Amino acid sequence: MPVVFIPTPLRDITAGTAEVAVEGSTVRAVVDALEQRYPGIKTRLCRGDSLAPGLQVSIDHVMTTRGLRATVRPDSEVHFLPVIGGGKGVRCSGTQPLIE
Amino acid sequence: MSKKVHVTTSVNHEPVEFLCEPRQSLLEVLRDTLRLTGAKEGCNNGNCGACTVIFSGVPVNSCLVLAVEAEGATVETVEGLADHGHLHPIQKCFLEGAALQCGVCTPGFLVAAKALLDHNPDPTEHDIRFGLANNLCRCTGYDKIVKAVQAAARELQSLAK
Amino acid sequence: MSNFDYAAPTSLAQATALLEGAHGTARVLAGGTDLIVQLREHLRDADLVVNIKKIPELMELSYGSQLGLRLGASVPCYRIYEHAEILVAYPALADAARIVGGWQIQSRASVGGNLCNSSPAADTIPALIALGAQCVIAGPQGLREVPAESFCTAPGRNVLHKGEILATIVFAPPVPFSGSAYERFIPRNEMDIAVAGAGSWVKLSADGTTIEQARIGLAAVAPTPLFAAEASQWLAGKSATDKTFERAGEFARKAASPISDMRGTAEFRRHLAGVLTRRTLAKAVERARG
Amino acid sequence: MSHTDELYLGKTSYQVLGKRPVRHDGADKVTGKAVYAADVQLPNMAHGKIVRSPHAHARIKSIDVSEAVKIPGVFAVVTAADFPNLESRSEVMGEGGSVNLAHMAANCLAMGKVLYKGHPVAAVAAANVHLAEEAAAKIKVEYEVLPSVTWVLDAMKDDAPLLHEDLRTDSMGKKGDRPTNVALHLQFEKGNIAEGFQQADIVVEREFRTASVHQGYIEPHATVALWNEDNRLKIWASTQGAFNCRQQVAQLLQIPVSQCLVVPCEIGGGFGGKIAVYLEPVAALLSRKCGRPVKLVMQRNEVFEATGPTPGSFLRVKLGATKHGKLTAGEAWLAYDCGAFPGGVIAPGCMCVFSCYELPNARVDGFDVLDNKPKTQAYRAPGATQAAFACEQVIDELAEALGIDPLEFRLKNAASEGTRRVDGPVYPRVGLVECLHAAKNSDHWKSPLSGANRGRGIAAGFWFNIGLASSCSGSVHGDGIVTLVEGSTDIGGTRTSIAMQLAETLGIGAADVLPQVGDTDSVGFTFLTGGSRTTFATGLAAYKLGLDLQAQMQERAATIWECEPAAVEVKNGVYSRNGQSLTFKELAGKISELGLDPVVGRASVSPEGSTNAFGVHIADVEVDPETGKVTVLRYTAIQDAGKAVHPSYVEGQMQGGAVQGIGWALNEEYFFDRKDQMRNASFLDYRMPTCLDVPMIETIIVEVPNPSHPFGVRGVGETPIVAPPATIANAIHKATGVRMTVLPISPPALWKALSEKS
Repeated sequence: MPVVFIPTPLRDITAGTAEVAVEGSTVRAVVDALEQRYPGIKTRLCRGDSLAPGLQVSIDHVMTTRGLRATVRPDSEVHFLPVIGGGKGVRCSGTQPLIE
Repeated sequence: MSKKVHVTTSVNHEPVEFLCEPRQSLLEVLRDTLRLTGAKEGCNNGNCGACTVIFSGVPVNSCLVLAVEAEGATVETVEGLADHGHLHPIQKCFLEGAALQCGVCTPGFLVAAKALLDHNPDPTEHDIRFGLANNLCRCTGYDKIVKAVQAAARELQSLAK
Repeated sequence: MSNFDYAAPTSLAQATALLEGAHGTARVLAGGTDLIVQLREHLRDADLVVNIKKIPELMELSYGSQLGLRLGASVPCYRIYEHAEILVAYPALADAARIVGGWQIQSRASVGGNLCNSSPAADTIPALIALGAQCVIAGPQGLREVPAESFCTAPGRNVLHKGEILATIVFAPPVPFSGSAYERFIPRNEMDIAVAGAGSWVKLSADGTTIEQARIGLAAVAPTPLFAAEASQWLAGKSATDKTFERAGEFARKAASPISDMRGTAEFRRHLAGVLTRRTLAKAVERARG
Repeated sequence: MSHTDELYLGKTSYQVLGKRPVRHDGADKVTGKAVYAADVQLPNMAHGKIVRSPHAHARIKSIDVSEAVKIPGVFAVVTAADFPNLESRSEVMGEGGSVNLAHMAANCLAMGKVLYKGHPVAAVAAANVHLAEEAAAKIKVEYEVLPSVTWVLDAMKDDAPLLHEDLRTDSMGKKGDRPTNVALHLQFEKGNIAEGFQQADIVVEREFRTASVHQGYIEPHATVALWNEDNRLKIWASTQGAFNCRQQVAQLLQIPVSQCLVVPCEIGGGFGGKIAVYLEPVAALLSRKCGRPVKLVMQRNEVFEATGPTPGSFLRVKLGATKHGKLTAGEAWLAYDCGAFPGGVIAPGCMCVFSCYELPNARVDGFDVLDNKPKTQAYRAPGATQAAFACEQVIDELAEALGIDPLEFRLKNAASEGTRRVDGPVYPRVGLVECLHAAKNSDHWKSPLSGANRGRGIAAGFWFNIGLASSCSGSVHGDGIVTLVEGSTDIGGTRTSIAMQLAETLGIGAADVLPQVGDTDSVGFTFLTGGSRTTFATGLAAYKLGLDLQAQMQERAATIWECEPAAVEVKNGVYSRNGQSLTFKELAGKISELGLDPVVGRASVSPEGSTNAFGVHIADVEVDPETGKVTVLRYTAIQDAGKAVHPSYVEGQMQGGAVQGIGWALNEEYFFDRKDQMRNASFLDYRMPTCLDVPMIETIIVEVPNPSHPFGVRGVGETPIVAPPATIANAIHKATGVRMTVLPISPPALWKALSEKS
């Protein structure tokens, strides 16, 4: 099972547990599985159907741009991290429609 | 708007006339009126040297010269450095020595370096650093600029022989 | 920048007439390295700007071992330190002229302009004070002379009245066994305004052991460039030793009444006044000994 | 990576990479022809001026523009009221981030309150810049002045003046319950620090403070906007990212992105400070109002007072080690200010503070704090330099206390492949150990330093490289020259480093590629030039473009030789099939001669995996004990570049970053008076290093290939600024015995410390 590293500020929900193994082949599935075990954790990680603003996900130590859609292997390690980079300040994907 | 003054001068060895307000700087007229935008405005108060031109034989910050003062003077800008399609040795050495990154301070450095080498053909590293201290560069750390001026000095001296 | 009228007279008489007859504020443009910035940043205003670089005597630089130095008020700094005889006769003046801004500034800025801008931190004024320079002022009523240390009256203010122009700065011929030096402290090695500055002039006994006369000028430690009278007088008759220079530094420290600002604290400036006085005295003595 | 990538990975000999060709844009830049934003001149162009707040914090009671608009030659005046209402969509979601639109707009033109001196309040467009300035002076703004704060710890106090009454501290989705200036509380924990510190034989804890500093690019912000009659908005900008600029402008003005075209001009330096828009939306509003192109150019004091400084910061760092010199635990508490609006660089600060070391137990707390300064922006490895200033001095102190050579101590604890960072992820192959060995073997480190008041310091630095999207396209001309259009704005010669990667892939010369930076209409989306990503990510796109062009050339060759493309062999730019062969140029000639389909290729990438770049710096300094003035006698920068595409420009990045860092260490700072007004908003008093203030900067490039790039390229732009302040501080300690924990280490500060010591 993929192992999720619980961000320190969320360990109030997991009663201090730092690493949790849950089923799931995508980040979305993993988050839903987490929510099953620790109700309330999803609203801390997500905004609607995507990652919360300012968060990015790292799978097996590689930062992915695919957010909740990223795939996870059974032996994967999943980290939720703040965005970084010299480009910090305004980060946006050009592929997204701006005006709904 | 107040009355303009007629100025007759020489820019890059060609006679030039223009009208300007007394408050306009030489830099402003070079860039906006004569469309010679090689000289850059980095600070507009004489501290960065990006607007350096040679004014009647000496290097000046063109932001600290009133355009009206150009009456009867001679002005040399970066646009006048290359000779009929041939780069000046200082320009060549800056290119080959990667002595520029963003390039915005480069015109000022090139003009100041020309003034320096015209004045002192065989400068020490300290002479170069002292002579170029009125020109700020934020990209290169100056290392490659100083080396390019040293290389240009060598090249100019061998050409002189 | 607000707009203004511009004139470039070719004689002192025309210039003083223009200044006296001006409606509103008339400003004199020498090198312009201070004035143009001040007009642009609305620190000063002008209805008329008078360029005095077309007036021959104001661009005059003449030196004779018997006559001394006559320095026109508009002579740019680079002409001073490129003058071989001045380097020998008035080294403190050359020291200062060489560090007013960078080369591009020195191509335009003049010692006269530095005086008339009357900044407490002006680099050339302590050198003028140390060298006992006289300021020749031309006005509607003719010429008058003012010693350099009396020229500035407050930050940015001086003794010039409406219609008056600083014409020439006069230096007495160098006396034997004399030497001078100017040093300032700045955080960088160029381009900064002095945090503090000191200019020293000494005349030694023929054997070079005793200071017969001395004059010390200080910058950026008072509302105006300062003549350190007490220190200067105390030095007369003292032996030219490090101990003496150190003691003179203490007098200079006492004479200082600096302020704290972004360029340095009052405490630091007072300390520097002592250090720089000591250092420039040592250098002046060394030069006096040749 | 596709299977073809492995062809190149780990390859040690290249035809083009590692050579030093003259940059393609060089001639324009040494002759004054290169066009920067302020050089753009359009017919009928109006010139603008911004009206700015004279107060650090005040409520705007009224704005009266009536006098200004009366002046003949004044065309338009705008205020915040001219922005569309953005309250409804304050949050823009985007991969890996978000930005509060209302805040972004309020930073361009203040809404209700001004939050720092220089905060824009209104803007005017007129016939010339002098007239615009006169009109701006006629705009009357009535203020109710409020108490202000500019030091991060003061801003955190319960009774501090509040910038945004509605702000609550966010701790990963959990909101605080009271109004505050603390926008964000981050936390990272690894292992068990209590146990870790118990295992330690020695523990050192110190506090550090750093002043705000500015990126200091020589070109002030400038733009020209033309809102055309066809409703198309065209913007000439000085920006690190044409697409990011377009996106911000479109969002602020609530127009579709495609309605806006951004032309990236040559850019006179950015260092992270030319990402957020300041002038562009305002120029656009003015242009729409007056129906003319409008140019806005900042004066230098506006650049200092109203654009991105890097955070002022307070840091507490505690490290423990065994007597054998092994680190056992680390704890850090970081507070960085973010200026007038939330969203500073505290996160990378926290992630970098211990990133150079194998630390079994660690905890980091970080706070993003508002105060009355301009909104902070990225500055070259944002947040990392302050963190290294603190951590690398504590490391030095530990080494000294243990009697271990500071370089050896770092080697004993250096992060390497497999090291788990405090924020969780594990390093792939990284080059810190190799950099430390290079330092150890350097002529600088081996040469003895003698003389009074002299000392040698060393420090390590770390920064990430981000990935994200890059695009490029190319076409092969009849003479075999390849045009490359790429989307990364070129601040320091990246056109060439990207073109060289295309040339290497195609087996042609660097001069056979003509690179150009496309505008937002002519090239695919490319994320901004920042995060040390351009040579890495856009270079990867150029490599993929090369594979695409090569496959098409292969196919055309097959048509010529009447065989299957697979039967055509390609090696180092030569296409051959049993005996007959054509060089790239010959084949290109044949293709146009025979009128075959032109060869036009494209590539877009969004490389996953931000890689990591480490550096080690060595400095020799001499201190004048009477004045506290520090002279840098000798300086060496060592860095892992993965593969140095154009070594001259890699060295240039290392040298430039080192000198910026030296300025940060010794003199640069925002100097505020009691009214929180910046008193040194000029190059004269801000005091960036001149060439007379620094020695030659020696460089040693280490090459540990990046496993996530076909040529092993790592970004090099940002790491060089991380180590210098710590390196200088460590050298000063060696020279004087004094530990300087506050930046800048200015002469009065060091003189005071020295006099207190004696």
